Amino acid sequence: MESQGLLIPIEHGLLFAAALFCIGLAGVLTRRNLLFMLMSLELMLNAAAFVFVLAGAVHGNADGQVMFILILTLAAAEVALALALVVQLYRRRRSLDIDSLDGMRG
Amino acid sequence: MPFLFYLCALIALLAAWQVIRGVNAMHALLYLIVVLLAIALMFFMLGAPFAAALEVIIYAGAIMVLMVFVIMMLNQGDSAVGQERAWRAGRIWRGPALLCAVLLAQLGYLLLPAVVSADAAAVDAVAVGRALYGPYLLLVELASMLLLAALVGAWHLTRVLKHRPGEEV
Amino acid sequence: MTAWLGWIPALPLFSSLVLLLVGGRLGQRLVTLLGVGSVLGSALLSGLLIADFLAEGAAVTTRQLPWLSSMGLEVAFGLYFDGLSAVMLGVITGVGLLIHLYSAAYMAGDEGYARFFGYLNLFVGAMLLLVLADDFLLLYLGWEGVGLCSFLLIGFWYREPANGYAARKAFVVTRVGDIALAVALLIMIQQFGTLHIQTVIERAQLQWLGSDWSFWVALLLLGGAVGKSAQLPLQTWLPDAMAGPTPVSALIHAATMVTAGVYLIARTQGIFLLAPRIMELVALVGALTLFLAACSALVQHDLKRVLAYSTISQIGYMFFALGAGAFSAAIFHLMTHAFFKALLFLAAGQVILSLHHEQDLRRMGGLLRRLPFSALCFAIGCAALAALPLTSGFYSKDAILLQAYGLHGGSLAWWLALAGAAVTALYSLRLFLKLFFGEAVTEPSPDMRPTLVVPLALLCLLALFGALIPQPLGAVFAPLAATEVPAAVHGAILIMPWLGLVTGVLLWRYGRGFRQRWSDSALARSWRAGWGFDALYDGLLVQPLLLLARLNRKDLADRPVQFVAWLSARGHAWLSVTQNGRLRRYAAGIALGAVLVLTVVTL
Amino acid sequence: MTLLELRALLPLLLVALTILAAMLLAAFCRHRRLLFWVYQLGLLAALLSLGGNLGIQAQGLEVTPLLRVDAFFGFFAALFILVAMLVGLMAAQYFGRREHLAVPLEESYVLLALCLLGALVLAAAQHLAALFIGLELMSVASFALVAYPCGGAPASDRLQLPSLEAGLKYLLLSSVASAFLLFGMACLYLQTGTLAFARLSLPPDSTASGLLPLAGLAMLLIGVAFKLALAPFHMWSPDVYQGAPTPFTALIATLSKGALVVVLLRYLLLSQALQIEQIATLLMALATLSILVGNLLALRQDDMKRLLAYSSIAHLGYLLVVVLAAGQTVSSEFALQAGAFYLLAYSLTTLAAFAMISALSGGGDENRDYRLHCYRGLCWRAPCLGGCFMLILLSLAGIPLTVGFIGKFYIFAAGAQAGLWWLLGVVVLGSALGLYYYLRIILILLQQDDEVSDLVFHNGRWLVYGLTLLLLLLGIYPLPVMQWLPLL
Repeated sequence: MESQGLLIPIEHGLLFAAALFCIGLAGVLTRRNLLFMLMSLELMLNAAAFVFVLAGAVHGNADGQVMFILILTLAAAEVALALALVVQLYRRRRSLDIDSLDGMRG
Repeated sequence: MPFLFYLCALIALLAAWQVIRGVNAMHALLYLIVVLLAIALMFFMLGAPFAAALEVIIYAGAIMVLMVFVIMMLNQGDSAVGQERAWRAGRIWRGPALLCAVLLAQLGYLLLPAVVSADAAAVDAVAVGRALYGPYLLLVELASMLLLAALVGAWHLTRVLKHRPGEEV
Repeated sequence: MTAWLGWIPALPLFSSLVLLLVGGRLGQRLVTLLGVGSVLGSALLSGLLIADFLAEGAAVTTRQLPWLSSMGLEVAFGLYFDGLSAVMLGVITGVGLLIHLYSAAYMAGDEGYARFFGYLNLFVGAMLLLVLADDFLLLYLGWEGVGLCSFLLIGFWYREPANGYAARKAFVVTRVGDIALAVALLIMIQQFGTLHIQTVIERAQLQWLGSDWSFWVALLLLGGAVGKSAQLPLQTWLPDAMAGPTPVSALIHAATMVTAGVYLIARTQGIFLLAPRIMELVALVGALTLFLAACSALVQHDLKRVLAYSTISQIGYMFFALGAGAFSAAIFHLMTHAFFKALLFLAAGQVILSLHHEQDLRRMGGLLRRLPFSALCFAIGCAALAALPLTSGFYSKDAILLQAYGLHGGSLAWWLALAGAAVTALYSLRLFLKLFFGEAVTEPSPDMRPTLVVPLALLCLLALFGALIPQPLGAVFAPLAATEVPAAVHGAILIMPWLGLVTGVLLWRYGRGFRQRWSDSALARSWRAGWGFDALYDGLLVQPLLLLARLNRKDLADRPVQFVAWLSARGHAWLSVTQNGRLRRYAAGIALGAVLVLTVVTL
Repeated sequence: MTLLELRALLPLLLVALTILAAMLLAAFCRHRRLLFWVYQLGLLAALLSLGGNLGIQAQGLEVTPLLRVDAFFGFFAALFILVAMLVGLMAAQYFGRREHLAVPLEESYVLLALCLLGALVLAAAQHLAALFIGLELMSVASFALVAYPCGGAPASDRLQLPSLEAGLKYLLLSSVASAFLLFGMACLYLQTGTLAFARLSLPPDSTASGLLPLAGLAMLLIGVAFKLALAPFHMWSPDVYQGAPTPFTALIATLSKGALVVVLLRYLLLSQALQIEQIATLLMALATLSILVGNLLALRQDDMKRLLAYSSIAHLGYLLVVVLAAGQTVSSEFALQAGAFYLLAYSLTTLAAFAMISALSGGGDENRDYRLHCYRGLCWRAPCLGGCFMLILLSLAGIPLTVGFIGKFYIFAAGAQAGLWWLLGVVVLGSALGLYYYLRIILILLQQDDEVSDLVFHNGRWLVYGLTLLLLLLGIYPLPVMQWLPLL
């Protein structure tokens, strides 16, 4: 691997990741539909993954991509479990409204 | 090349915006896939072809298909779209948006003057493979355990037993 | 043999655990077997150990069990067995066994039978722990343990409010002394970083020579001893403690627990000897107590209160001896007193039982023919109490007065002690005459179960010949230098009890009118009320406190506290609103938290 | 990987083997009791192998860049395995008397073992990747456990909805926190180019390298604080505690929090992050908030499980005192020992508390079983259980003669040594507030009650007795454990 300059300034990559992260967070905060929440979560995870890959490229080592693969694994695991719960919820409530789940409070 | 990178970033952000503002779950999911593809392209341009491939194959390919499958299965229909529109509107939106904007501003302030000694280099699939099956061997094993946990959990949670109380399971 | 040392306190403690946990489900027979059997086991073991000790004669320490080791303080628990422990062990297990036997009959049929034996065994275990401990912390554990048992047993018949009050009084008053003791222990920790008794005393003798520490520590230890042993000025609880069952009075409030203070001072004599002024104070406290309490005993109407005051007075003798430096005489008297006072109490229990729980001396009399065995017991007990020749009490009191004279000459304390001997004989005689002579008022029901008779008979023998039991104290206390005591002094000591007796007989025969007038006089009334100490404390401490409490019912000091309570309640209400069960609200909480965290970091 | 390294990893391997064995058994031969014994024996074997590895642990061995097997790992691994065994026992008893839910219990053993594996990885982690994978392994397994009653036969909505709600809330919020954690890790990695704890150390004067590492650390701590339920990231915990099946609530309260504290200690010490003033300030603020918020929220709580959730928020706040003290060289050693003992005391007491309320529940409606008024007069109806309950509460409150007191004493000593007077003041205030609500429960236990509530006493009581005895024993004679406390 010959050393080469990074394509763009690191700051720009970071800024993109931060924006993606915040958009994802905004989605989690505002959407009542569970599926949309899950998608927003994927956005947040992707933002983190992007920083890892970016950093890996900056330092030229493989750790960043290894972490990316781990994030991929996590995303798969979480989505699988979350969808299982979504199906269960829908089976009982015929709705995906997360705000209807406030049986416990105080 | 830098121009392509910025274009991808712009597409990703816009598509992400559509994901969180959309009303139809299926459309939103397609936008999410656009985000993932754009990010994959950016990975490629950052010199991480392996990550780019995985992003397309596994993320956009496998995980998203799972979501498509569930959305289709639940089949919420047009009434759901109307409901989404109603939920999306109004005051609900402002507070969280403000919060996220503040967070973004803070992150921008914190991250922007990044002082990093960069010796950028492309990291290809061989290097990643070496790392994975060299020092991080245990990590691969543990990742399999993580998937196993999700598998067992999801299997258990979606299993429907027809037994009624009193019968031996 | 030392391997068995640990079992001596463990047996009664274990049995008390069983009795208190599941005693209610066991039958009375099984409870008796456990309760008395465990003490019998301890007594047999103690007997073997003491025999062994008399043959070998060396103090032994068991293996130390480390308990705590933190920041310069090392605490390890072990047991220590020397001559002093041996005497105490013999008294506790021996007298304790007899009283347990007696209780089995005395308490038979009481609904709290198992509870009673549970407490009693717990007491014996704690007392044994107290005298065997080689560490002040373990000693303190036993010290508080016996205090707790005393509280529980005074209030044993808790349905009677007066009993509960007496129990509380005993607990609170002795607590004053306990705090002094605790402070003494804290000073030792601060000074030496250990609480091992032998080590502390050794180091004290090296480090505290000529410093003020020994004065303060000895004073605080004396405070603890005074509380537990009901000496001036903390003596007021003991007469009220007679509310408990009579065997309890015999065991705890006469023979063993109240002598724990004497034991404590004897055990820590090394520290007291460093503070001669405190030694004088001990002697003075003892002498004053013995005289005042003897005067009070002279005028009581309640049978058990006479005995209670007499106990205070006799322990006063022991303190006097300790203060004078006659340690072995004090321990000697401790032992003989345990014998004859236990005898008196048990015999009194006998009388009370056969008179259908009548305790007032004015409604007794003429029992000589109807309760001959009790009369015999009382005769022996009173003779020993009055220190008539050929009884055990004679030898021990003689030893105290003689040795004290040799050490201290004719100080005020000594003269008080001498005069006290006459008063003692006088009230002993009064008690005996009131009970068994005069005209009969109440008809007794003779009740002579063998379980009641056997312990009494054995105690009679001990009260008569107990002075012959050898006391292996030579290694514990430095031997006294032999001093010449003038024959006149010797004579005075011998004459004193007789003086009291003769006075008593004369008053009984010829002074009926005088007795009547005397009994109603102001002085007698004040003596009867324990020299007015109760009234004094009531006026000095209790009433002002109540007054303050009344004045302070809506005070200012409460306001900040109420404000804190109000603030907490508001905080709770306010925070509870945030837990509204909505997931998105929680996510917003995380986002808000993130903003705050980043702000903190940026600042 | 050498033989020695494999031997050092034997406890983890045995747990993994248990997972596989349990899974295969669950697939082919569903037999409740058999799986229970496979689980318990597998964990016992892991515990024993831990004992056999004492020599390796004493020396400390680096197994790949990810894990480090040392005495610190040994102590906590033993604790975690023990906790997992007890939770397995509790689960068997809990579901054994809830036949009406018709939940198959077999998979729970697989998930419990997976959770334990994650905790063991965390206890040994010396690398951010290991931290991440251990944390997620534990989380993903516990999501499924929290929602566990939803699998199997569809019982009535009323019975299963709480756990479904709890599971969803836990999963979604935890994923948000994971995203924060990952973003933070990525920032740190970007700064230093490595993921190993020891080489992540940042210069105390952070201005030289910009604010990036600080932001990374802060976001990492956000993720960790969420999992530890520290205020203001605590809001999920009461709902999840309440909705999850009681044994699995115990698991979340003890195992996952404990493992996180362990890895946090190792990370902060190895990377010397505590030397950075802002991070210390941040932790202090989190501790203060947690102690106050946790105790205030518990003040008038009516549901026992929620109350325990709030009180555990406060307890984790107390633990942060130790973490802060560990950052200072004067008190580092002692603080580590204090933290280890407190974690032990906290785990034992919390387990005992959950075992207690689990043993008392199951009479009727699942959600009403944990209302405080159900316990009214317990001391008179079942004196032994009532006495145990009181002891457990006293231990939670840190009253002498219980293990909780010694733990709190350690906290004070460590804090005093480090000179954290202000924080100790908060701890005192929090303890006073805590005393109020623990005593309130004791009063409820002692109230005379004419109407008989439908509380029934179940077969879990021996577990309660055993744990209570342990609390008392360690409270009176803690020396044996004190000698085992590890240093990093």
